[in-house]
Amino acid sequence: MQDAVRLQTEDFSVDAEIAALKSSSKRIGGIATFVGCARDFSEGRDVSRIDFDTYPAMALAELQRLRNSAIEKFGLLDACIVHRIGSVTAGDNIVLIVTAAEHRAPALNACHWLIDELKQCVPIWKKETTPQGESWVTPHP
Amino acid sequence: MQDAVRLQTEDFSVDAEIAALKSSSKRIGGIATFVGCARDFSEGRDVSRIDFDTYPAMALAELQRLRNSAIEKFGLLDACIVHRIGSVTAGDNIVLIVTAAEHRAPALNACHWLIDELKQCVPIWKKETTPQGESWVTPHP
Amino acid sequence: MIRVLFFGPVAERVQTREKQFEFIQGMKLQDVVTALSVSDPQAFDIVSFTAVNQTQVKDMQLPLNDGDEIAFMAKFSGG
Amino acid sequence: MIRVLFFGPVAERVQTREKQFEFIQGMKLQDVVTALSVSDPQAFDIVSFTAVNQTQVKDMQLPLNDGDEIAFMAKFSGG
Repeated sequence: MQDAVRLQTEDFSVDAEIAALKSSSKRIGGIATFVGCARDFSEGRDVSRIDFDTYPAMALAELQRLRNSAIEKFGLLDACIVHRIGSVTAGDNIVLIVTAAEHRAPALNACHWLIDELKQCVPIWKKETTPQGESWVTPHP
Repeated sequence: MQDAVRLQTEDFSVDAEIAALKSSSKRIGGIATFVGCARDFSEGRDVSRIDFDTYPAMALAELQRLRNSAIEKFGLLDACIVHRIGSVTAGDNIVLIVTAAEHRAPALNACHWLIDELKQCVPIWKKETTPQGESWVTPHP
Repeated sequence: MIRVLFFGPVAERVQTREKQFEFIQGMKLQDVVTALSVSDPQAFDIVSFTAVNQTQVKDMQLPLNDGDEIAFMAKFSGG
Repeated sequence: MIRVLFFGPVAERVQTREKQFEFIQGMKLQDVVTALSVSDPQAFDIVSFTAVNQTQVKDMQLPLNDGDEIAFMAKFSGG
């Protein structure tokens, strides 16, 4: 059984994460997921590669805190969050959020809330490689 | 290449549907999915089985119309909708919606909109088998 | 010929999935509704949607054409 | 000993991922900020968040303890 929040270099399987959540309860009626991927284009430039840096101890603590908050706030049956670290190229998966609830609205709302919060609260930084060189991504306000 | 909207008796793979969408564009930055599953409990009764009936020609036309509307309304890059027919048991998947966009908000909002609309507009009916017998599901207003 | 289709809970009450009516020039959707309301009143208690040729229709005065496919449907419960 | 960690764009500007400061009784977070603002001003231009022992802190008057782990971080861009 893998941890419900993880930082990992390898890719993830949405089917495998959903199966893990479904094994925890037969009360689940709705599962929402969000997959963030590396686009080949950002801020007007081609992106050939993205490297991640992270503060692992704090990132895992924040992910765990967000998962617990979402479970409580939306009444979820279960949730998992996986963020890749290391390097990825265009089209690759970056982040996965899976939320499971008895009904669809809490699962969908929690999934949206979690990805928004993750971007605000979790210490991970992206560096994009473009034909103009490498640069750290500056998030929009 | 499978159709982007389908009614099928067999189960679906979320990974396979996401891979199909990703092969259409490297501009995709966010993919939202919703999976509806058969709960073992509904309206206070144990549910051992769900059978579906559908009006296939109209259901496919409505699914296609909803997909086109979502792509236009939310500026999606792609979307797919799969609904199972036949019989399923507790824990089984029923419906899958996958929406892909350049950014996360349109993908997530379109996914939520599509499952809400599907429940309103697509001619599919559920019959639940419980210890008290079989009964057609009456949707809440 | 007009084909009338029933599904799910409506089909269960009508006890068939299809009925056929001879097409008569000038026929309207309301004529089919009236005929079925007499033969299968218990089914019409739960009919919420009507479609002609796979498209929802609300105007019961809609003129029918030979070969039309009509469906009387209960509230949907898919998803 | 106080460990100060740098990541991503801040680490690039400081040109290291870790600095160490000797712990002095009565030391406050502000003392570390002041020392680094002098040695690495270009890094502090982009620092938006400060954490002590993996928890965000806004009060620079926070007293430090021997063994604390401090991080000065640019805006996050994960996800």
